[in-house]
Amino acid sequence: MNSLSTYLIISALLFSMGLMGILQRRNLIGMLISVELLLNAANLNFMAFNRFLAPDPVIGQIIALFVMGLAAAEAAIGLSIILALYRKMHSINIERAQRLKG
Amino acid sequence: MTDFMLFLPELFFILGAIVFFIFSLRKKADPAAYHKWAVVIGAVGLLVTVAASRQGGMLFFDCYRVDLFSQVFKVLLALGTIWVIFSSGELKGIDPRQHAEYYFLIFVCTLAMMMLVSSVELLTIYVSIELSSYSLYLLVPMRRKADEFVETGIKYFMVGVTASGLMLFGISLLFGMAHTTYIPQLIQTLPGIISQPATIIGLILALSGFFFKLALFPFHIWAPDVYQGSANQVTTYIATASKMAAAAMIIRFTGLSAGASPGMIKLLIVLSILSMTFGNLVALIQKDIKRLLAYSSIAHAGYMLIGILALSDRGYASAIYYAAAYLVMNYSVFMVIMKLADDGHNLQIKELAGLHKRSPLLALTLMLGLFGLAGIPPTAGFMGKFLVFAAALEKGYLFLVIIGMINATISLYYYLIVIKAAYLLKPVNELPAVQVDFWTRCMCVVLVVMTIYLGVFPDQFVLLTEAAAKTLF
Amino acid sequence: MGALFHDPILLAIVLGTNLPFLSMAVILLFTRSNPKLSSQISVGAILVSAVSAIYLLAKLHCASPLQYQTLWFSSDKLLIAFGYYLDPLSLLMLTIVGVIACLVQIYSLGYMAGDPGYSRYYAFQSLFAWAMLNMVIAGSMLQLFIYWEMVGLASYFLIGFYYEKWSASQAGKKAFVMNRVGDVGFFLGLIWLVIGFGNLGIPELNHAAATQGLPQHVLTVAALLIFCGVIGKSAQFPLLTWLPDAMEGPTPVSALLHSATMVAAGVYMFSRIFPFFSASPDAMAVALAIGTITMLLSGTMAMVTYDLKQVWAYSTVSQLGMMVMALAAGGYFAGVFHLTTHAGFKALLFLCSGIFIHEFHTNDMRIIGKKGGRRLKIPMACIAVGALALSGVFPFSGFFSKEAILGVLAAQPNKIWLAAALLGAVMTAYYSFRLIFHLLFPKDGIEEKQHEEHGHSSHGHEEDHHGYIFWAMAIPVMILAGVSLVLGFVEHPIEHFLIGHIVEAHPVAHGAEHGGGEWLMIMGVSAGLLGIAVAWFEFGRKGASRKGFLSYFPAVWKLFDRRWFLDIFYRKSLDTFVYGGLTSLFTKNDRRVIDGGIDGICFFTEGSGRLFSFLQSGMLQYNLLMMVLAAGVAVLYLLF
Amino acid sequence: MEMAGFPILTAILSTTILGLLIIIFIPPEKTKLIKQVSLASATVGLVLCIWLYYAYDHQKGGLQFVERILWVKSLGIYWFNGVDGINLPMMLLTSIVLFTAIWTMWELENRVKEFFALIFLLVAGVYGVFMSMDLFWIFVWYDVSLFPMYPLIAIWGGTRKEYGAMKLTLYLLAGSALILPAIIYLWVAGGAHTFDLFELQRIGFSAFDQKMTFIMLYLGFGILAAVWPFHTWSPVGHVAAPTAVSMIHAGVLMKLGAYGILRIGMTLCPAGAQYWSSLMALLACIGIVYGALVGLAQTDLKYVIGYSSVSHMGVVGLGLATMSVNGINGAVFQMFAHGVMTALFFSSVGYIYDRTHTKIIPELGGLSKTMPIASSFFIVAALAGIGVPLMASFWAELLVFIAAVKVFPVGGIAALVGLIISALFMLRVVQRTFYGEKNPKWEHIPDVSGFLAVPRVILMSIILFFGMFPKIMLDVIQSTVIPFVNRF
Repeated sequence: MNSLSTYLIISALLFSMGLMGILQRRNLIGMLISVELLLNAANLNFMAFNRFLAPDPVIGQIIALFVMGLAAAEAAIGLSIILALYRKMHSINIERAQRLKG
Repeated sequence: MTDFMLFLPELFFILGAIVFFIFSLRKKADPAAYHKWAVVIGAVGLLVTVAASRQGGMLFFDCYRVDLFSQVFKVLLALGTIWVIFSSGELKGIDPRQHAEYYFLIFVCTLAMMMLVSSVELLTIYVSIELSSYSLYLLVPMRRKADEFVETGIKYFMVGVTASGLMLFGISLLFGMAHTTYIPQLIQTLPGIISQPATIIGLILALSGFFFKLALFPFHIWAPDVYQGSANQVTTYIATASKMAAAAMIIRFTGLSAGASPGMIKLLIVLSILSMTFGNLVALIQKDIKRLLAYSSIAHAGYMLIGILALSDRGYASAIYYAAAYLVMNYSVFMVIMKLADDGHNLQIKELAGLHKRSPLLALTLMLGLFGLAGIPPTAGFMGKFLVFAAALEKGYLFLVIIGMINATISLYYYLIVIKAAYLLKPVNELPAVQVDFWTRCMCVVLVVMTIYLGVFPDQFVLLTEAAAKTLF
Repeated sequence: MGALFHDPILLAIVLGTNLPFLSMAVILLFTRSNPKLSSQISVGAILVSAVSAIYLLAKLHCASPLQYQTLWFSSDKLLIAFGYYLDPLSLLMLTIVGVIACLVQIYSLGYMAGDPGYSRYYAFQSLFAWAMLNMVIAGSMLQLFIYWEMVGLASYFLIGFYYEKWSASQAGKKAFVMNRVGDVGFFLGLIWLVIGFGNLGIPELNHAAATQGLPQHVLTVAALLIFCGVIGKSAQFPLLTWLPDAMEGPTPVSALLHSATMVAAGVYMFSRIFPFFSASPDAMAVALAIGTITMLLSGTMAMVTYDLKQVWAYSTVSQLGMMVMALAAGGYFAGVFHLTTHAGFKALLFLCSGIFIHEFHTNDMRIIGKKGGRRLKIPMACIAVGALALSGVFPFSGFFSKEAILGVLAAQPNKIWLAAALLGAVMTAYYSFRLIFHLLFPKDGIEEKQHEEHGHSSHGHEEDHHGYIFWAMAIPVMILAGVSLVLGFVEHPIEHFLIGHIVEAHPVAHGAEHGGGEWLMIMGVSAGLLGIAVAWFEFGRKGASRKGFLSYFPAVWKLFDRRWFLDIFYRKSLDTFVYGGLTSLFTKNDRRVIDGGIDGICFFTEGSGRLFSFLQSGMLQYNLLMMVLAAGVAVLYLLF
Repeated sequence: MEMAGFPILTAILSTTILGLLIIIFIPPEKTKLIKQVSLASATVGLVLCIWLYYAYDHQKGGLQFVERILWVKSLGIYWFNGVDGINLPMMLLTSIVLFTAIWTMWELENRVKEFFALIFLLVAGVYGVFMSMDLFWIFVWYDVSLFPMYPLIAIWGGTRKEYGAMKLTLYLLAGSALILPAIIYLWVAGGAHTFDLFELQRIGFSAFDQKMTFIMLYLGFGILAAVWPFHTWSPVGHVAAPTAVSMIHAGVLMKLGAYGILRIGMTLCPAGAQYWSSLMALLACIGIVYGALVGLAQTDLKYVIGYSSVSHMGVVGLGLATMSVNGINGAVFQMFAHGVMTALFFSSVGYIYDRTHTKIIPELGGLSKTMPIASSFFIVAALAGIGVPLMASFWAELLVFIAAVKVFPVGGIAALVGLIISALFMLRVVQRTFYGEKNPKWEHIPDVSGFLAVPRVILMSIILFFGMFPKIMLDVIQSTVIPFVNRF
């Protein structure tokens, strides 16, 4: 259970789930959370690689820290935009946002 | 101290951002004053950037490289920024109360992009991208009284974060395979691991993020909506300054990744063809000028890629040249749009009717800009295309070049439609002449002269771009 | 330049041939609005030409051929010379053209008086005179061709002189295009010669042909092609129908261009390079056949028409056919001599007819006769002289030349040509006297009242009946009649003049002249008399039916009247193949296939734009899916 | 850096650029002044070109009045101009047509400033193509000369102007989509990284390279030269264009195509030209006959002339295809002759159209009565079009056909047959437009005034002058063509 491939498989699963979520969830909040899953998958990768393959310097961990920070900012921005959208559309369903096309 | 000098342009823009951050805290908004401040800061920023353009060195544990390549792009970024700020005098598309924030975000975004063009480390790149993206995510939905475009912000955000998520995942895989995040080291290790599936997935995913920034087909989906949906000035910013950063990043990263794999080059060729063709074809049927320009930008990304995928110094140089020319021409067009739609609405093609009477100078600027985009000599756009094609043909991509030329012909059609509107169509009801102030006149003349000068006397600039390309790796 | 003034001969040539051009330019550019001055300039110029022609004839008649030459331009190995070649033949022709053109222009002073296009008329006359005179003395075939075309151009303008009349402009066009058909052959022949021989100088050609310096295949093909030019210009079968239509032009034009000189240019060209032609027996055989067919065909047409000018037009074609026959049979002198005499009497006939037409404002011989044509004594007498000459009655000029031709044909091994020529002679006499008798003895006598009516209907002209206008017309006619009377008696001097030089080149031509005997003369004369007798029986004698024997065969009549359906054939084939076929096909192809294809490409491009725009659907997640899929495909592509 | 004396070619080019700049700074209301400035600058160009023609030493031959400066070092682009026997007649033609076209447009009232400015831009491109000996500049000028066509037709045009303008512009620029790759390909294949035509000429390109680039150049330039089946833009464009633009377009611009084939294609890829010569000849012959036949069915005067241009440009193509001295001499001469002739055509049609506001043949008719002078201009042009001797085009056709019958007997003969048809259709037009009963509708129309007759008389005189003294032109052409052909 301590091998690299385990982590990689988990991160791949997280990544796929995130991707599926982004593509399938019609709820904007849901999509946002799915994006976080993507980031977490990447984070897990960084950590795992750092642990097993490139322990010195601990760049993987640093990246993971950065990503967590950025993900928080991202969520904040996302939520604020969703909020603004909700005020105008009274819905956070992505299917409602289909005006611009072609 | 020298480090400080190397970082001077960025520092200056940080300063600008701080100034406007302070302004944004004030209760009473004073848009006119903000604009003056912004122009001054932006202009000084440009001067500083130009002054720093011959600097060279490494910073921040070698994550940050200042060389001719990065400095050229920083100058372009500063130029694009000051131009956008210059045109923000009548910023009707955004609530006056938010003007300070607008300038703040512009400065932050420019800063982020300046960092981006200098970064040679994956984490730095990622952080810079995110910083610039977040600014844009906020700038795009700032538009007021635009209920029909309300979905723009969320779409841009969603696509953006997805792309960056993919990119990050890709970077993580690359890190895992190459055990490093430094690009110079990556270049050395990559050829050995290029055939590994994980490397491939990593590369593709990372590239997706960059292609997203450049709006290359099929990562372009945000472009038309964002161009159409954001305030004119913001669109201009995205179309000019932000494109420069994306171009720089693509040049750096694509050159790195494709050099190792012939398959990758084929992929890039396909992408470039698809991008050109898709962009031009869909642009044919657009009515809204900004949306049309969005599709045209997709096509131009394809042209730029032609130069890059030649993977030669000449190719990178041509892409830099192309980017610079694109900045000038695109801004020419957008400036006219902003001037005409000074109440901040979205300009339709048919609204241009009678422009040649209302303001011959603007009409001329628009025409030259569009001809430049279409790649008609003796404009800068032609020279850019010429260099790009020359670089590609040097590598034997005759077929690609012919497709590129055919696309240029197709693109001419919709540019001509816009020109036709400006020069031929009779307006339905007579509109008054456009008031063009002195500075705008000067700007028009500068743009016209630049467009032609870059096209007719390209010698110095070609040498400069070639020198810049040489410092790339 | 200096040579021009030190050499009176060259001066005469240059002045004589180019003054008319100057006069044309002056008229068109400056004196358009002053008809009187224009006509004076033109007549003055042509007088100088005529005088210089006579001067040249007198001066050079016993000298050896004279050649002036200068390089016009060169391209690669091709050297195009500009020059003059004066041999007896060209001197003779120069004189004929100069004199007749001069007479016709004088005649036109009367005939065209009062016409709104008076100045224009003289300008074109001058153009014609310039081109024709230059053509005659041209030193090379290319130069000849150039002026040949210019002559055709003048003919086009003069036929279409009354351009308000649709039929006139139509006739002009027809003449030009039909000539063009022949000329393209001619042109091709010249090109063929340039390629095969490299030199187009007339003496050089003749010399090379006579000394077998030309390969036989080049020669025959070139000769046949060049003969196409003769067919076009001299209205030989199958391009003969333009000439009758050309009678739409003013009558003096018909006299000058379309009988005496221009149409004879074909025959002239034939004789000009006679040695060249005669070096190719095949070409000569074809020419002989074509001449014969032309002569017979047009003879039949002349027998049924009532139009005065048409009769002479068909007759011209027929006589031209005869000349071609003579030349093709090797009768150099006979052909040229007939050309000379024909020029005289045919001009005479046309000019006389012109007086009638001018007087009675109709071309129909029956009406003219009825209205009292015979009262105009001078023209009536002159036209009779002309008709007698045409029919080959002794002692008129036609007799001598026709005898010469018969003599040549009789020397041919195959006697069918002689028979054909005799048949032609019968027809000639028949149709000319059919006309004469129509004028002299109209069916129901002369209408008495016509004079008064006439006086009302056309004012102005009658007062001048015996004034300036009438005499301007009558004097040239009388001169020509005189010429027709005496020309025959100078046969031998002319023969000596012409043959004296040609003998060296081609001895056979001379021998043929003397093949005839007494019986031939009898046959020739009796053929003419037979024709006249038939005409007398049918139209002249009291109580004659005045219908002509052909009216008993309506089908034949119709065939002759419709010109053997040649015109209809051309019209139909032009309509079917060119207008209806190729043109409309190509036009449709242009609009539908080529243009349609291009528009289709544009349409397709725009359509695919629309199609692709569906990729940019409003639904965010589809777009994201596309993005992810693209990345996936890329990965798959690189993996495998 | 070679600069032999005064840079007269650059001076000629700058007459147009200066004219353009001056016009830009004249207020649009001063139309008279604009016209005067235009005419003055065109006159200077004309005088310089005539002087150039006079000063060219055809005994010596070769490239003269050379100007050569390195322009873009890293790409090997030179500002390299010079004249030889091929482009000298073209320069002369351009100056003549520009001069007469500007004079012809003297009565223009609508957006005068822009019109003349664009005309000068267009002609600057044309001069540039003709004088430049650097592939890059040839292409640049080529495109510069094309795109002003769009506004010129779309603003001041007539029938279906927007369609015609768009079609023409896109079509021609699609042609340049093939030219640019070919030029760059040669640059790459040469290996020397130079666009200097003469340096490239010294490099022997491989047979494959020659074949491929030649066909690209041929198709690309062929579109502008109205090679069948890429000719349809030409009639449509002519019909839509205003008079002066038609004159310049048919008179000069179409020559750019043939010139490009000759100057770039045949100079750099002789083996390629040899390889494709039968195709060239075939298309040219089809063009000659086809153009004439389609011209027969047209009812619009300008369409007729447009198709006659297709036919005449076929003669040029045929001449080039023969790759012989006579053929190329004839082709270059024909370019000149056709340029002048067609300018005369369009200027006389332009007059008729300005006055009657129609160019539909059945609506006209009998014009000879009301405007004899205007009609005679057209008739002279028609005669030149038919190839009547003593008009310049006769000699050109003679030379081309001599060469063509030798090299391509069947094609040459077929093309000769086209001459019959062209006679038929020219005369048909003349008859229907100018002859026949006079039309009361046009009775009030004045004939060409003396002032407006001047440009037409100039054109007419040039046709006749070179028809009578072809040596003056052929000596010049030949001085270059003979060494040119010897390289094949």
